[in-house]
Amino acid sequence: MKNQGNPYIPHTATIVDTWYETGGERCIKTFKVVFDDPAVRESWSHRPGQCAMIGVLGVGESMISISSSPTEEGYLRFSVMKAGKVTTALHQLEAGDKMTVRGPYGNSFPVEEWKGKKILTIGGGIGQAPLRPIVEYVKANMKDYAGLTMIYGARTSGDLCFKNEFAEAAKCEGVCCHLSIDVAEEGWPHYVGFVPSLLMEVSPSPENTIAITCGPPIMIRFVLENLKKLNFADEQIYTTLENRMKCGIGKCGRCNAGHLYVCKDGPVFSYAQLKNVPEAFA
Amino acid sequence: MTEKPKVGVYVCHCGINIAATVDVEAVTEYAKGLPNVVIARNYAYMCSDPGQLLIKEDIKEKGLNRVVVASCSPRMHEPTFRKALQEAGLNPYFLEMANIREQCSWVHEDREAATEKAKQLVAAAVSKARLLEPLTSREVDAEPSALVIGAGIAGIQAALDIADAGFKVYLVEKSPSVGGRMAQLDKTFPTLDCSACILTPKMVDAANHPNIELFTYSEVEEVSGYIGNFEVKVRKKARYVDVSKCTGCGACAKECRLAGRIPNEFDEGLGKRGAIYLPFPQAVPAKYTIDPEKCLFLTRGKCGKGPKCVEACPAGAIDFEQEDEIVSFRVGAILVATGFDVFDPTKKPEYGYADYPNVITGLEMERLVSASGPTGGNIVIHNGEEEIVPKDIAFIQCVGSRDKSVGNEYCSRVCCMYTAKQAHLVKDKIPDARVRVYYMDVRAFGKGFEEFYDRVRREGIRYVRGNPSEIFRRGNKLVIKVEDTLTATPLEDEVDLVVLAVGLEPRRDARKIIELLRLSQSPDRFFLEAHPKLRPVDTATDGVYLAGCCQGPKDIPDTVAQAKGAAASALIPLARGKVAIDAQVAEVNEATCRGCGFCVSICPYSAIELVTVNRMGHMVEVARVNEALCKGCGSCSAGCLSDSIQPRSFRDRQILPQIAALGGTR
Amino acid sequence: MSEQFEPNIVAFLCNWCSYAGADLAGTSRIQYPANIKVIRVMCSGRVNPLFVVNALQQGADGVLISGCHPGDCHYMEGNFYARRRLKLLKELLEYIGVDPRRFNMSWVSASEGHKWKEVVEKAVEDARAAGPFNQFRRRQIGW
Amino acid sequence: MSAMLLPKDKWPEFTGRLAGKNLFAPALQGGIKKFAPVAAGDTVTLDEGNTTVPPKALLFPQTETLFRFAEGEEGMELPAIDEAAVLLGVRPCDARAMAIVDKLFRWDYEDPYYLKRRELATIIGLACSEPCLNCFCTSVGGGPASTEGLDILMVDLGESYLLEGLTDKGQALLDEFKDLLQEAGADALQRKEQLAQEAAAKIKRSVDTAGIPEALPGLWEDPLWQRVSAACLGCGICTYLCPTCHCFDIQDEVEGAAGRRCRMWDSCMYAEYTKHTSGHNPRPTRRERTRNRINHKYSYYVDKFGVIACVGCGRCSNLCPVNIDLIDILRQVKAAP
Amino acid sequence: MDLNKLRETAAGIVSREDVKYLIGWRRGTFGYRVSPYFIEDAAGVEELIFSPLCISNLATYLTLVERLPVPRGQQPDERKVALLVKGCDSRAVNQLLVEKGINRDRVIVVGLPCPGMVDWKLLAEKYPETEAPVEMRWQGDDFLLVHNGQEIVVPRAEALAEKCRLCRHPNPVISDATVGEPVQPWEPAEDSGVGEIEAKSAPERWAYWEEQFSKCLRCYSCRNVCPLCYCEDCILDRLNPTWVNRAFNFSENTAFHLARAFHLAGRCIECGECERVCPAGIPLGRLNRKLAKTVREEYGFEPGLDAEGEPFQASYRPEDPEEFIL
Repeated sequence: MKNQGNPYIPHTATIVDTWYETGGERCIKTFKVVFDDPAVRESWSHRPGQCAMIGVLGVGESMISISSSPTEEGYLRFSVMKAGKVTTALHQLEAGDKMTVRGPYGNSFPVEEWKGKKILTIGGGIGQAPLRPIVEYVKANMKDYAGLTMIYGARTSGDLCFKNEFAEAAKCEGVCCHLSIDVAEEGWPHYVGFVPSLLMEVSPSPENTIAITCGPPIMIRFVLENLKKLNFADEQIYTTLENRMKCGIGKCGRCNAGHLYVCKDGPVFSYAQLKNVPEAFA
Repeated sequence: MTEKPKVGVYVCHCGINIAATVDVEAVTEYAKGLPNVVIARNYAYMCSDPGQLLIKEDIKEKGLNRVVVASCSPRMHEPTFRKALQEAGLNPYFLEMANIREQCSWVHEDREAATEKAKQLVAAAVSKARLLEPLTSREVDAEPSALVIGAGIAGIQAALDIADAGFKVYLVEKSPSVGGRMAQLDKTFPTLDCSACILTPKMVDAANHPNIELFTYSEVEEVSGYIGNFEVKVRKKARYVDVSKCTGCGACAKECRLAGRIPNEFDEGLGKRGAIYLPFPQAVPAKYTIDPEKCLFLTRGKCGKGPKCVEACPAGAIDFEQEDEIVSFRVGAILVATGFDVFDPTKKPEYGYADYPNVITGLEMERLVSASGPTGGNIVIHNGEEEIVPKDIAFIQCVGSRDKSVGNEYCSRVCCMYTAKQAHLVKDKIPDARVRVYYMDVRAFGKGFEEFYDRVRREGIRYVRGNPSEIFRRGNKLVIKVEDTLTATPLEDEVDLVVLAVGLEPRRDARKIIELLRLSQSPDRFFLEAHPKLRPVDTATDGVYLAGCCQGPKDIPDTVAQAKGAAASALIPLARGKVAIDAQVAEVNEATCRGCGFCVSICPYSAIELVTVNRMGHMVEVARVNEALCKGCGSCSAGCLSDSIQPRSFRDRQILPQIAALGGTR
Repeated sequence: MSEQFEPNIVAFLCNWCSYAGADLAGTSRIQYPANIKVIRVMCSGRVNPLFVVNALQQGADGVLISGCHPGDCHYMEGNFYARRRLKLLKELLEYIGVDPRRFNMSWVSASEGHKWKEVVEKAVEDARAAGPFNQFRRRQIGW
Repeated sequence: MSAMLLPKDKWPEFTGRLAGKNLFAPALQGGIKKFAPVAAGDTVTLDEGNTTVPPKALLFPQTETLFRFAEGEEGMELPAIDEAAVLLGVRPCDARAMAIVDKLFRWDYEDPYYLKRRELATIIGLACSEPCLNCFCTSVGGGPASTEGLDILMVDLGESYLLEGLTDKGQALLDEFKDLLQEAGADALQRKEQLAQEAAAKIKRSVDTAGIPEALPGLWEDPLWQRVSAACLGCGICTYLCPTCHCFDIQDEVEGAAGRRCRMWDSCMYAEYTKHTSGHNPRPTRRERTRNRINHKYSYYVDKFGVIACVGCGRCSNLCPVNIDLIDILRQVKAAP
Repeated sequence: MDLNKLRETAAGIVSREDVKYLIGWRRGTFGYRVSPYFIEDAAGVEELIFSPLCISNLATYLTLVERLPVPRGQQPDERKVALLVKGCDSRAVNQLLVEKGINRDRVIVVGLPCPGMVDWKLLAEKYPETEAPVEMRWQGDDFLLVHNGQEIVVPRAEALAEKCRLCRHPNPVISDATVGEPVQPWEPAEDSGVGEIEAKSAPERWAYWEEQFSKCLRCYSCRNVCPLCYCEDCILDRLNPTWVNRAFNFSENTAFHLARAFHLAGRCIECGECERVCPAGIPLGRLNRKLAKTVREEYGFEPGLDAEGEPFQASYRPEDPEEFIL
């Protein structure tokens, strides 16, 4: 079914695989989906950092970052935390079930601009999902970048997403992984503490580096502070914003942080853009 | 983790009970098209082993996580299917039933309409099933004791059984003595045992049992709590006699100014007593009681120069200062054995009970033939002119039983046999008496009954099939007008004594017990058992059991059997020491609760309280449910303006989809 | 009228009295119209009056609520609350012009299988007389 | 493009014929004035004042179906928006609002529903002669005879109406009524100018909006926001009845196996509007929400689309039950340090 | 009304350290408008007024003000809030106390005996709103309007608000301080609004309310202004379960209004704010007053008269009416 140029009409996609990243009340489930319409499969393209409106007919839609990189072909990946009505309905879906997808929406990480630079990702909890495409993209194009460092933490080891992928990534040349959990657990070989502290521990050099952070607002606030301490310039720091959205295409009005429409002007912003937007971190 | 609901729908034929009226195939096919339904089947008897096996296998093989059984009432088989789910490893609360038998196939004739309705009921059940939540029932300690209300043979037997099993029993009897109706009887049918001889030892046992605390002349005043944890308050009425001092010598009764002037209830008013009295010689406890409604001193404040009983009592036991005493205790189970009242024959004025002293009830006859009765066992009656030994005696059966005109459609089950027994006794005591029994049908279904009936007839007692239409007086005789329906001959029978075989009725004060224990009545107004076949001693209130005639008319062996059954049931929570608390209790969403306290006001069980919590730095009050006290009625939730308190399994979000399904908008 | 209108009636019955009474009607094979569809709740006190509004909105032509007789409530007081709340709702519905025959409330005990039949027959007759209630139906999914 | 005169005695025929073209005109409905369909034979009276509900409700309905779907069916069904309509008696401010909102609905992704309706609608404006108490269109770039957003401007000259075709669509409509219309002379046009000036002079309330868009970012933490929002009830009156407010919610409704996704007006004054599912709300109080409302109109919109998203119709000031007065707020903004 | 006395009292209250602010009224920015006014210091009392235009019920602000998360390590501001109340408003305070919506220790109630308020919409037809705010005072039983510099006596019957015509409690029923002498309660008028509807046939009533509810804009001003609609998370906003769809149409609008009216049954203190604020002119007072009438006449209950009273819908009497039950 073509959307007839109507941006509100979603494509249907079939879930080919799902698994839980984390457990608990606000668990995170990853979906691998494939568009039903071959023409859509053919024409779809997205850039790392973009989002899509995914949903269930009869329930609604939710803006979710596309957590697969364009370099992963043939499917899209979404990692969804169960929170509200739509995400709960999504969590009930299994392989073989349908969901709806429209997009891609928003801007993306300026991967072309960043060529030749070292990439540093700093994630917390579900915040790693928007970072995953840049990680995968850089890994797939390692020759174009000067290195990849990943800092990632969650409350407990059970709350860490993409665990296996970190282990795999760490084996790659030029890739460095640092994991943390908030409270000590038996058998945990990595850092114990909050992500901003781990950042100071790792203490990356700002030299030719782009830092991208995503996670809970409180974490972002401290990460930004610490990056400044590490002498990262505003232009070297990127984050993605998330606000309540309905249309995803700049019409419905609610996602703005100051004059920025997160759905269209974002979700990727440099700190230089955001620092004077008082609502950005509200 | 949020599982996708995978619903299995099982439509039961119930033999032809459902299938004859509801097209079960069509319902099954329809169910297959409902959202989240993975499989729908139908089967002859879902509740049978193979039926349950179907469900269990599908749970395992198809990964079902919700089950809808469309069959009989959930009041019937919900526990059965919950157990099946549990056995298959599924949370038992993932079951929803559609009642397509009692509320569909059995009450509708139009197959098409019934089938359509069944479909909608299934759709509603599926829509709710999808949203059911797993619940875990918790266990709380059960108080290892029981309350038995009523110390007739049922109560005594049950109390003895529970006490013998090693548990404390509080046995509460309204009248001054235990014994109940059985103590009033002379002989028992069909064996002709002496009633008192077999009962008295049990009465004494009950009084002396170390595990039984006996409260006579006492009434249960208040019951709260729930199975395993009932709080009971008993009012020990003032006897005005210190039972610890009273030796039962009887000196007081002899001296009472009213001695021999008050009709004795035990003798059905045939005998007389004083204001201080022992109901009957074998009374247990053998302690005297002052009748506060009759005693001159208590009613008028004056009894001659002073109450004579006080003077007479060698033990100084009379105490006019005594007051009612409230005793509280906790029990894990409650057994109701409050017995029956006999039909009031004045409601059938054609029999002249109110007019003629020689028309008496069967129970009065018991006292008349009893050696311990007012006449010492001699059958002497007053015919309005003189005391005589009756020679022409008629028994009329079914007085107040099987009689729609007085509101009793049921058979009282004992009258045929007690009439036969009394006829036999009359014949025994007055060998030349002519005895007729007017009957419509004789029911002699019990062990030895038919044989006894046969024996009585062979003793020369005439059974005349007919329903007397009138009794009137002619000279010093009573005339019974009746048609012998076997020969279609109108008769007029002149007799000296008419014995009305009055039926059994619920206690006139049964209402009190109903309100106290939240019991229901069956159409006959006796207490309603949880299930007429399978749970005959249980009630709708968990932890409350029925024994004896309070549940329906029955003879002594049946009463004793039921008492033993009820005792065994009551012993289950006591012996386990734990009871499961229903998981379907209310739950508060503290994030939205306004702390208005409406639910606190509403809750009949005081199960909700307001507690202070920290909501993002603000100390606010919110409601909190004590799950052990909550019974899951949900009244709180309908009164909550923010829908913050919801009974599990009956939440708004589970009921609204049912409404949509039944409304047709699913 | 060639064909008689068959109203759709949603009923809320308390588990202990009215639902049991309806079950008794079943075991006694007392016949009554199939228009009535029952939702079992534990107590009539559970019936949020807004259920009635919702049922009328979602396709019911009539709503019936039945509980234990006063004093007989399995939960002691639930039916008293139901009585108060539903009286107010009834007043409100009538006031906005909902035909009063669309809403009935009854006390039916566990032993009143016959009364249940009578109540159902009345509710069905009432709703039939009031006719289809389309004006308030949640708007058919349309444009 | 032509300027024509419609003698008032031809008015009933004019509106009668327009009625066949799916005509909407201001009418009292249950005591509330809004644009309502005009049936053949209805008389259309254009009196003073404006409708309570702005005509945006016709182009951007309060609830509209985006598409329908059904369980087990492939694809979605779109509503057919294919009926042309004529809106008669739209005030210049409300028409300007359409022109302003057009920008948003055309921005990057075209909104097919709004734009299709817009395309199918011919807007006949009515110049104001008696501004209402809270009209301040002239403060925000409009005027009593502003033509922006209109296809035809109509001016009441007393004896007749002056009808000016402003767009091809408008002109085409006028052409259909040639038989009723006469060519307007220069005097008529002069009279129109004069009336517009007179009307503008009657405007009682005004505020100098120059510099406000630039000033607002600097007033982010100013105490004025607390002051002006303290009495706010957080209701949707000011936004729902604002001709430029365009925010919406999207919800799915299901009935049986069928369902629809629809959108409906939403208001930035509601707490839910920005509330995350986590419970976190980036605009937690009425202060932030009021600030956003003013900023959105007077700063963000200017930033994005180069125009103030307020046409000075005065509805928000008029209808606020607690006297939160936009004109007063703007004056306070101007006065703030 | 001695405004100086009122301002003096107010100044005394807001000067206290344990008082956050006093909520009163001040002249609006134009016409007949009056604005709720939050006074934090003694200087602010100069603008405080109490006039026949002060119709709004300020009690709603006791619960409307958001409770923001308190940052870790900080204490919430627990200072008292002072509030000016008329008779009807004071009943809202009582009802809030009954349902623990407010804490008695945190409110200072300043009672103002109320001679009756003006419905400015009635006035505006004759004396249009002006750019400058108008002034009004009580003069005897009537009102004195200062309009375009002219003093006009407006007879009471011409401008008295409907809720005031029906008022049974013009004097505050709860207060910590009272300014002004108690007024002599007047005979409440027959509720012709409710009576008119009651007199209609069922289809006529339906037609009436269908027209009314159809024009509802669902702006929620009626709910938000109501001092007794203060759930932080109103069930009518909720999506799971959905009681009322967000879509605007007659069915959903009606469900919304029925739910709102029902939730206020036995709680509504008849301040009339819902009707006053409705931009669509829906006579919501007639809805609420009908239920209030039932509650009063059939149950002998009037909410908001006793802060210690019981909540109507969370209580019962065994002898409650049940003639409607089969």
